[in-house]
Amino acid sequence: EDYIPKHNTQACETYDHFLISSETLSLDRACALVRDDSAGAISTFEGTTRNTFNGKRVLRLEYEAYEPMARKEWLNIVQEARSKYHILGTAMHHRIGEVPVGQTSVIIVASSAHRADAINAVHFLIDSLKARLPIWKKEILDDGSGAWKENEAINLTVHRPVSH
Amino acid sequence: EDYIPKHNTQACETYDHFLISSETLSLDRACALVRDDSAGAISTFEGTTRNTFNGKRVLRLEYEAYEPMARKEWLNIVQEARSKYHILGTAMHHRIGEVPVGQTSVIIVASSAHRADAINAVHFLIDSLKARLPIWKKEILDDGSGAWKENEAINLTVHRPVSH
Amino acid sequence: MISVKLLYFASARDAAHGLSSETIELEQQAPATLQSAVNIIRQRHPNMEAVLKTALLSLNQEYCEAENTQDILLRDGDEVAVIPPVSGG
Amino acid sequence: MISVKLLYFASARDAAHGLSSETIELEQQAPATLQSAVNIIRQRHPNMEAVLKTALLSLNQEYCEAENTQDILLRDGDEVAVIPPVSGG
Repeated sequence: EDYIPKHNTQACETYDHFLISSETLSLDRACALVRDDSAGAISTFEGTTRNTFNGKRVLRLEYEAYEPMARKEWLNIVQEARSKYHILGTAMHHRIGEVPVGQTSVIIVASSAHRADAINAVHFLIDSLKARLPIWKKEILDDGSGAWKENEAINLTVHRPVSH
Repeated sequence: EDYIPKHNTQACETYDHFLISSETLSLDRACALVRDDSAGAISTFEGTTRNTFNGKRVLRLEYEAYEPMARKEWLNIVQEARSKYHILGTAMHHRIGEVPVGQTSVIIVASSAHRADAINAVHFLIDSLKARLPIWKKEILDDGSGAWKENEAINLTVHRPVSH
Repeated sequence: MISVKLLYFASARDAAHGLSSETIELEQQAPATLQSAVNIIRQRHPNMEAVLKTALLSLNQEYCEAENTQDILLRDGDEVAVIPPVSGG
Repeated sequence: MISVKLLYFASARDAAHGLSSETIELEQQAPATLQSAVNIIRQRHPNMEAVLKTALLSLNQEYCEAENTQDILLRDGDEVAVIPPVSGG
């Protein structure tokens, strides 16, 4: 059985980075926070603003967040991820303000010794973010109208622990 | 039902990028190849050289590839991925030669309208690569010894299509 | 009297005509519960009724679990937010 | 006579004492099959026996599916590779 390097089961801001910012996001910067010589795998997810919704043309998305609660709730979510998966480090960066078409609204990264943990953890993390984090987006269409979106119901029970 | 933008079911080197190189790999460069205004999600996987295996310290990995066959087999793999998932673009970059501890040996990226397709496609692609692509790595330990590795048996049937 | 801060996000802020936060005073002995805060919100912002149908509430930056908001006692300095259905990511 | 190129990767190359490729001549009418090429490999590189136990073979850069290598006919210019268990990624 392969040696599993140190991995924290306790979520902690030293290893679980959280950033909400109106600046453009960078995948490289997020990945740098989770790189580790004991990692064999880094998995990432980027959410980007799509140019259409229901056949209508989207100009941009506008995001707002209840930041102190998002930070608390995110640590809860990462805690759950760490109970299911062997994770070395994570980072979650979410943009607020205007995010034009093609640009990135959220980045989630995770590192682990083995690939299944990193890939499954990121999937769990983005699904949990979309279900639970107090962040909202308004979709601005090319006819000038804007509507607050509501994420679809997400079944989080499908995310089972990785067996080693 | 949300409009699904153009996605090719046919693997094609215009949308499915393949690179084997001895140069260092770049996640940003790989992602740039799959970005698309109709994408809502980009998922990536990076394999990196770990510093331990079975409690022994690893110095580096050395990779070699049967490149023309790897290219053919990769297109077959992407074809299968495109039959299971709605994918806009993919890129697979694999490094050959020496890959020191902490550096990246492989990058796989995929873009899609919706996150489940991108995340599940990347998971399928890395599992398939490890099972099928004619690439080999030699693990050099700190005692100077080197051994050709063999990837563990992988169950590819767990990768089911995403339901829309 | 105790002071409680109310926060309105997204469609809740729209229903409060752009007001993102306000502080209210509650009679602690009444008792001061989450329900009493909600009642005040309803009185001050009639448009909030529709939002409250699908929104969750938070207390001090944690989701409120209780079925019955009258069971949750408020204390001086508490922060309550109206959390419409989220759409992060 | 037909020319067939043989490629040896990883542990197969080690078993061939560092030889990564060679070209052999086969008598087409013998018939020239994948099995006859494997026999030549065995004769020239005795250490290859152990590798062949777990290796796959490829013909013209595609995995060989056939159970029986004597059923696969070779043609002039074909490329055969010994593919030890892979370890990409």
